[in-house]
Amino acid sequence: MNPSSYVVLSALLFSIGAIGVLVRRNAIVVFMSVELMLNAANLAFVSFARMNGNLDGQVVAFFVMVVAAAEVVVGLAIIVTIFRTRRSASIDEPNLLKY
Amino acid sequence: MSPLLASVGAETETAFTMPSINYYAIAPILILFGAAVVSVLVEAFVPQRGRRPVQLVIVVGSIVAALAVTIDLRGTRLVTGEGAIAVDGPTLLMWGALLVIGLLGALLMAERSIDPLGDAFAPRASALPGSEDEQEFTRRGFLQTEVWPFLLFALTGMLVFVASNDLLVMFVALEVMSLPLYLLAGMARRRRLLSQEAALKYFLLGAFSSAFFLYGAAMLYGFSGSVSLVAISDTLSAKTGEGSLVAIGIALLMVGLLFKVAAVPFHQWTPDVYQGAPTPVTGFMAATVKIAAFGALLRVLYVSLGGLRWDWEPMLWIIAALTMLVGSVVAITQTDIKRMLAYSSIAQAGFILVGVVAASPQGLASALFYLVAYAFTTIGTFAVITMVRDASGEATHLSKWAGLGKKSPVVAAVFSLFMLSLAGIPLTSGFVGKFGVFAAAIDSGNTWLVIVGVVASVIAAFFYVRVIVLMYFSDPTPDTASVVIPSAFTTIALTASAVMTIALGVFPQWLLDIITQAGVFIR
Amino acid sequence: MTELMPAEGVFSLIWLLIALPLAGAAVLLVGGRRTNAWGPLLGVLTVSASAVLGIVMLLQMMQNSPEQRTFDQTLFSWVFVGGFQADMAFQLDQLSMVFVLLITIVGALIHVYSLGYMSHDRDKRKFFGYLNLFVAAMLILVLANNYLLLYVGWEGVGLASYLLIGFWQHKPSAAAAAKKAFVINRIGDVGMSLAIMLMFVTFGTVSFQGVFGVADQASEGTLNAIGLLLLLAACGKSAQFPLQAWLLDAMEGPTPVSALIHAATMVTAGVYLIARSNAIFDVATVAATTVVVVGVVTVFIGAIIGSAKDDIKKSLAGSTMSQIGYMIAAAGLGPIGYVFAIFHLLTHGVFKAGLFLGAGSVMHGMNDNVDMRRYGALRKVMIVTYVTFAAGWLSIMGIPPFSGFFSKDEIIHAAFEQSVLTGVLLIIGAGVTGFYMTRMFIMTFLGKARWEDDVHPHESPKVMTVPLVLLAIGSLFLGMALLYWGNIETWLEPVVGYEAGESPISTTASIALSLLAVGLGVLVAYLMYQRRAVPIEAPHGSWLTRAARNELYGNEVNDVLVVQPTYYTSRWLVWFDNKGVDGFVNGSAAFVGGLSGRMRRYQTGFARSYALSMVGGAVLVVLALVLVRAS
Amino acid sequence: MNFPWLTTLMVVPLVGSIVVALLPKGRDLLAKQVALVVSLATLVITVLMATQFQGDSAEPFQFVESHPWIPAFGISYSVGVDGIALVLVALAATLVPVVVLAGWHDVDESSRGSVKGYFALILVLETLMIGVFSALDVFLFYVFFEVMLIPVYFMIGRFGGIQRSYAAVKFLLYSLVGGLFMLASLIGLYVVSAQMTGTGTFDFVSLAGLDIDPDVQKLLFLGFFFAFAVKAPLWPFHTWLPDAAAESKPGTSVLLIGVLDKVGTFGMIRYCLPIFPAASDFYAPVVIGMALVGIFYGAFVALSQNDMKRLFAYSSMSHFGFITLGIFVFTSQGQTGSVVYMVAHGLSTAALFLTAGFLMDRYRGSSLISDYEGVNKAAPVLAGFFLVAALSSLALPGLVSFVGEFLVLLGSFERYVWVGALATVGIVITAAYVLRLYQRSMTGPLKPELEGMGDLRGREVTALVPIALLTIVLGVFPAPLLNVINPAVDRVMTSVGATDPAPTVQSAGLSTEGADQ
Repeated sequence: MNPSSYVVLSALLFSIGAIGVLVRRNAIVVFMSVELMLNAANLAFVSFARMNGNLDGQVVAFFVMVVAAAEVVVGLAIIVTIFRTRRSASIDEPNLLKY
Repeated sequence: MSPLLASVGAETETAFTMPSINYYAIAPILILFGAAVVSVLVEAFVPQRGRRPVQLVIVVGSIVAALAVTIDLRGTRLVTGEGAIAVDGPTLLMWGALLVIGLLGALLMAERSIDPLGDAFAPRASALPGSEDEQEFTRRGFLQTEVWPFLLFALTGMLVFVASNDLLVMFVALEVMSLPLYLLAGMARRRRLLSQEAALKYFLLGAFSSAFFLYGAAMLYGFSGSVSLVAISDTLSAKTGEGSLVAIGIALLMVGLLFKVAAVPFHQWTPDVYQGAPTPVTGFMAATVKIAAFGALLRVLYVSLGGLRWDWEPMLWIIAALTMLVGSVVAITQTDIKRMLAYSSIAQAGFILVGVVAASPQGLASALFYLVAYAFTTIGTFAVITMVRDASGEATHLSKWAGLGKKSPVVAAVFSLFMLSLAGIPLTSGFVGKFGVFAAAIDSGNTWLVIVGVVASVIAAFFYVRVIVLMYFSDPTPDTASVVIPSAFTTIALTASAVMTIALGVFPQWLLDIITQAGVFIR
Repeated sequence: MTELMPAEGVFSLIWLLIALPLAGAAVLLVGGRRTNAWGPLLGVLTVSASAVLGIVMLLQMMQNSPEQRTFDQTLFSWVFVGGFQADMAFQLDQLSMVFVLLITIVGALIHVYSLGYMSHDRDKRKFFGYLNLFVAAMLILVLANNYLLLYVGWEGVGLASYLLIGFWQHKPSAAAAAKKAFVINRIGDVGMSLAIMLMFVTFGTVSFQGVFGVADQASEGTLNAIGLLLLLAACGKSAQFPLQAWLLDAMEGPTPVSALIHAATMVTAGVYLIARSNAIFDVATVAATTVVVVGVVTVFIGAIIGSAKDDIKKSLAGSTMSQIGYMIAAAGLGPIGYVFAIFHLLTHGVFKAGLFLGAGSVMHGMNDNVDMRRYGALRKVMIVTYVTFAAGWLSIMGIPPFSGFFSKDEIIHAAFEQSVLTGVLLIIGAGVTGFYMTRMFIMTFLGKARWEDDVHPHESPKVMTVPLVLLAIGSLFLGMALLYWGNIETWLEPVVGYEAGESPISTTASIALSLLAVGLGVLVAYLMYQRRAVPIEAPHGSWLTRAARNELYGNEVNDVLVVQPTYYTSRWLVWFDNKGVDGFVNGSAAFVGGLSGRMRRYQTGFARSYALSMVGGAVLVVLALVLVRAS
Repeated sequence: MNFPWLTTLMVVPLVGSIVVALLPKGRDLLAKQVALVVSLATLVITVLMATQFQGDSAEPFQFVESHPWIPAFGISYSVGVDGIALVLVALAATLVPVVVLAGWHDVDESSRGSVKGYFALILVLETLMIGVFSALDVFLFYVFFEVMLIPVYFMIGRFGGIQRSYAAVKFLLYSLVGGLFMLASLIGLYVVSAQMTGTGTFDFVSLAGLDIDPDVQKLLFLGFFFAFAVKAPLWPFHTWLPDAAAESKPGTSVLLIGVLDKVGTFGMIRYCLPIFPAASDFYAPVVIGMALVGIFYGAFVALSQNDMKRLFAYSSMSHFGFITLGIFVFTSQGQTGSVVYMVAHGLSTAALFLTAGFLMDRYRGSSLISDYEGVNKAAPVLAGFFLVAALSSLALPGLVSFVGEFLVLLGSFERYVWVGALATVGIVITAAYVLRLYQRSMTGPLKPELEGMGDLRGREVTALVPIALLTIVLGVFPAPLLNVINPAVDRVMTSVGATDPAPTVQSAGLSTEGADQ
């Protein structure tokens, strides 16, 4: 089928991810939404690679996966520390810094 | 035809051909990267007591070595790694700046005689704030040495970021630069909650923004079939149509970069992170990330999107104006000095953007000068903040600065110097920077932007001046903070930045010459 | 006509005329208390020296032919910019000569008199310093060869008068009077400045020679403008209507000051100015007519005020005003009048000085009480003062053969030559003069003693009476001397010009008429104040009397028309400056502050709201780009 | 003229200030003495330089030095003076020692800021003042123009009265607003010069040489003029002045109003007119209007002030109206008058503020007129100097201020009769408020509280005498001023292409030859 629809799908995923970041409180879920956005980008890359008939997109996708993995490590570290101090993973709890 | 495709595509028929890489040209990156890896190993194998000195040697040594190579590379102008890395004048200039500032930042982080408990970092970032095992660590005088590999990785990332000549490398560099910073932000020894909150916000929003960046990159790839900046610009000039694709691509790419430079409306992380992060880290990243992010932004705009300047200029005009105004206005009513400086850094980003939108060689040059000048002043400013303390640690509330000029005139004088420089008073580096960007803007016809800039500078002047008023014109109160005499580390950093602030203000010609020789980005 | 003579021989010392008193002033004012002992004498000496020098110059000048009596001495060029050039240069001619003599000789006499009058004052050296300063400034005024330098003297005498009126500064009334005098004179100065500017714009020069040489070439409108502006200046200095209000308050100053400055010399500067500018007024008919009107009006204002005041000095001040009115009117008559204006100025200078000094002598004996209703019957106790005052009295009324007779009647006669109305009015004025002077004379010297209990009137010391005597002799003979022996017309003619017109009535007739009027005045006064006893409390009096006592409400008018509006504007502007202008400045600052306070609220501290604004921004950026590309 | 006069003039006070600043704490007396000696030395050098100055030289500027500074922007360190700058430099050099001497004890008991700091700041300020007047590079001028704010800001803020920090910040920000707009036009000017000549420059002479498109001129002029109007200050940009004057020490006020504010009017005649002739001509009516309003506004407001310092501030505003008026009527009389007036006003302001300061030292530092009465009785010498100052500020003929004021009025009258006439009326109100001040404070019966207040002492008299002497001597013999100012003004006139209107009646050739041709 037409690869451009995959691009549309990726756009949808990206938007879902973005909305997820906006609406969800749990840090883990928010973080997952970000990952979703990254993977949406991956999907876009891959399908564009297909459309453009070169492999760059696919190569990029691999790199992104690695980066995302690294991000997970850092992210979880931070979230866990917060969770241990505050006994909650809500990202609205830490609200000392404002104005 | 993209180099990556060349390598990958080649696999199908003939033997794997190594991409040609000029290793010496990217030696600074390699040195830092190697050093980073080594320092990780040090963390793993060197006993707790011995780590700090070893790490310091590694950090300082590697940075100095990288700096030496960078200086040796001056005049180089080439693209290597099959077009992935561009080592040209601006790159080298920014490398130099990044390395020097990084060195000063390292010195600030190494300071341990200011805080009676040790350095600025929590002995174990993972430990619960206030828990007995944390106190245990403190008592046993543990020191956080993981900051050093983080520092090196971050610097490596920045070096690559400003040199990256295609979007993929740029993205990877962005992450390599950011991830350590997220962690560093969370490692303050005191006010742990604020620090962790800063880290969380920085991380989430940072990741969010890099997702935007990546998706934008995807769109541009989809449009041009390549992630190489040059290729993209070629396609942009060659083929028309699919306008929305390009538009979205550019826009999302911008979001990612503008987030890093803290431009309105992508700026809101800045105050929280600057305030929460350990002050040495704040100083380090306020100075370096600005350089790196603007470096990448400039490269993308000038190399890849130069042909489309008519499309993105209006957008950047508005963003620049907003950034200057919002930053300056909001800073007026701040009561925490770190937070105030965060807003000031937003305003400053706006001024630099004025130079960026000029989209001319002068614009590039002026922005580069401004970046260097700003970086030195900023790191100096935060160096002073680390020294102004009371019982509970750093006294960042402005009310505690009242009458500081009477208690310790020298430090107050130096800080006033930095404030005046940020306010753009002549004979300080800040003025020459402002002059440059305004000149470039008027030259390319953005006079109204300069008018906005002027108004913003007036507003900004108010809060810079207010600090001076506090320090000099009001008498010390009982809870006026006192200035701790630091060790050589901070002293060196402070002196260096003060000297540069004046030097670049009174005799800016040498740096201007260097920038002129640096010329424009290679394509 | 007249040619400029280089200032050689004795005339090379013209500058010294001024330098002597100036130096005296400098020494006395800078020297401070050290000079207390010998200061006053020095003051007398410098002026006397100038007087001697002046007399020598007069004799020298008489040697030359009338056309060669104008001497010009240029010291250095003073203000020079582009086409504008005003030198520090002096011009001594017949006109300034007579003034030099009047100023220095009368000045010297009054200095001497002051030795006695001020003997008890602890600041008397300062007093003599100021007097010297005045003489110097007055000499600059009459010796300047251009209007700008004249202006310096003009303002200099104003300053001296300011300082001397306010000499007893501890009296608030004195200080106020001094300020009033200066400010009102300042209004006249506006006229002076503008006149000078207009001259420069018209003629490209402000020197007498330059202006008069080409005066007739300018348009009559311009000349009228210049003339009126000069008149405004003259009104200020000479206390003419409508700027007359300051002179009566000026009597706050010590009496010698009133005699020298506010009777003999300074207040006549206006007359000098007009006579000096004859070349302009000859052509500027409108201005000249206005001058006459102002003069006549002031004759009556002064006379009426003089008739009602019980304060002897204020009454004399009123009379001064009125007499100067005669001079101004005469000067307005043009070539037929200038000479007699100056003539009357000289005689008046002498006899009015005598009168004032006499009044001073009386006050000296009466513990400085000025209320004539507490005088009376002083002829027995202060005989010299009585006699000399009588001389002045007869002279000012114009009784032959006293000086005033000749000068005043020449004026009245000249007035008839111009218009009958003027002449008649002036004659009536003479009548009123007769009334108020007789009133003053009777109330002071004749009748019964109405002294306060603790006063013991006595004759003043020699140092005061001798000048009185000399001035009395002057008031007796000066008129004849100048007219028959000095024949003043021919003396002044080369400078101010003179032509006798034909009069509708004969000289004898006009003399008879004026004598008749004076006689009437005297009679009325005799009936009112000699036959009836003078009440110690001033009677309520008619509306006219009351108005006159209040100086015809001149101050009230000024107050309503000028002073109050000024202060109202001032206060309103202060309010406007704080609330309006500065309010805007501070307001804009406050606005930015408030804006900041509101904007920082958007920094909620919730990561998700930050993310939201990022998304919003991203959307906007996308839209912006799409739109731009679409367009 | 190989000797670097002007640089020397700038370096000497700078070095002096460093020395003063480095003196050990507690050596206050020494600090004062050093400051006095240095400032006197500067004065001597200035006098020497002035003797070298040729009034009738063909060179527009003398003692010129030029070294490249920031070639990248065509900026050079080039200094030199014409007659106008020379007299203002001389004014600055004269007033500084006077202020040092007069302010000997002003800051002795200041809670903040050290005594030596005050005098160090004064010396720095002197360097900057001399620099700003002698700069021949517009950028250099701007640098001095802006940096000058800092020392004054500290002088007000650290050593001022109750409201000092409000006044200081208001002063600084207000000036910065002006300065930054000037910066914008400055850069614009640079860009324009780059477009016209290929290489951008800030060199004044070459900038004045360009003939810029009138419409561009009109834009750039605004930036410069606004800065100068704030500095001068012109109505309605004046409200910072009363606060600054009221809160600062007399010495500070003298330097601020007496010299610094002259930079505004100096800038108009030195930069606005020659560089933007068309624009100056175009805006002249507006400026003249502002000047007229200022003359009366300032005078009227001064009329009902009860605070001496504020009164002086408003009177200065009125005087600045006269000065500006003289500059923008484009007649040699008007412009020469303005420059003379600048000097005169510097002197009279100094006399007024210093005398008032001495008066305040004697009664709880109160500057309220209502707190004083009959001072003349207790302190005649003080009252005498006060009177001289007052008279010179109401421009009594025979004093230097009269020469200035009359020439300004004459120049205006020549060009616009009614403007001149109207402005002349201002002298009445001036007299009114000046004499009102003198009457209220000096005359009348002595206030009981003031019993036994001492008269001026030697130091104070020594500080005032030179000013009084200059006021009188230059009034009687202004040739030294006019000889150097006239040629400079003629150059300005030619650069604007204006000529004096000719007299309607050609006079007998007497006195038409000016000494300056």
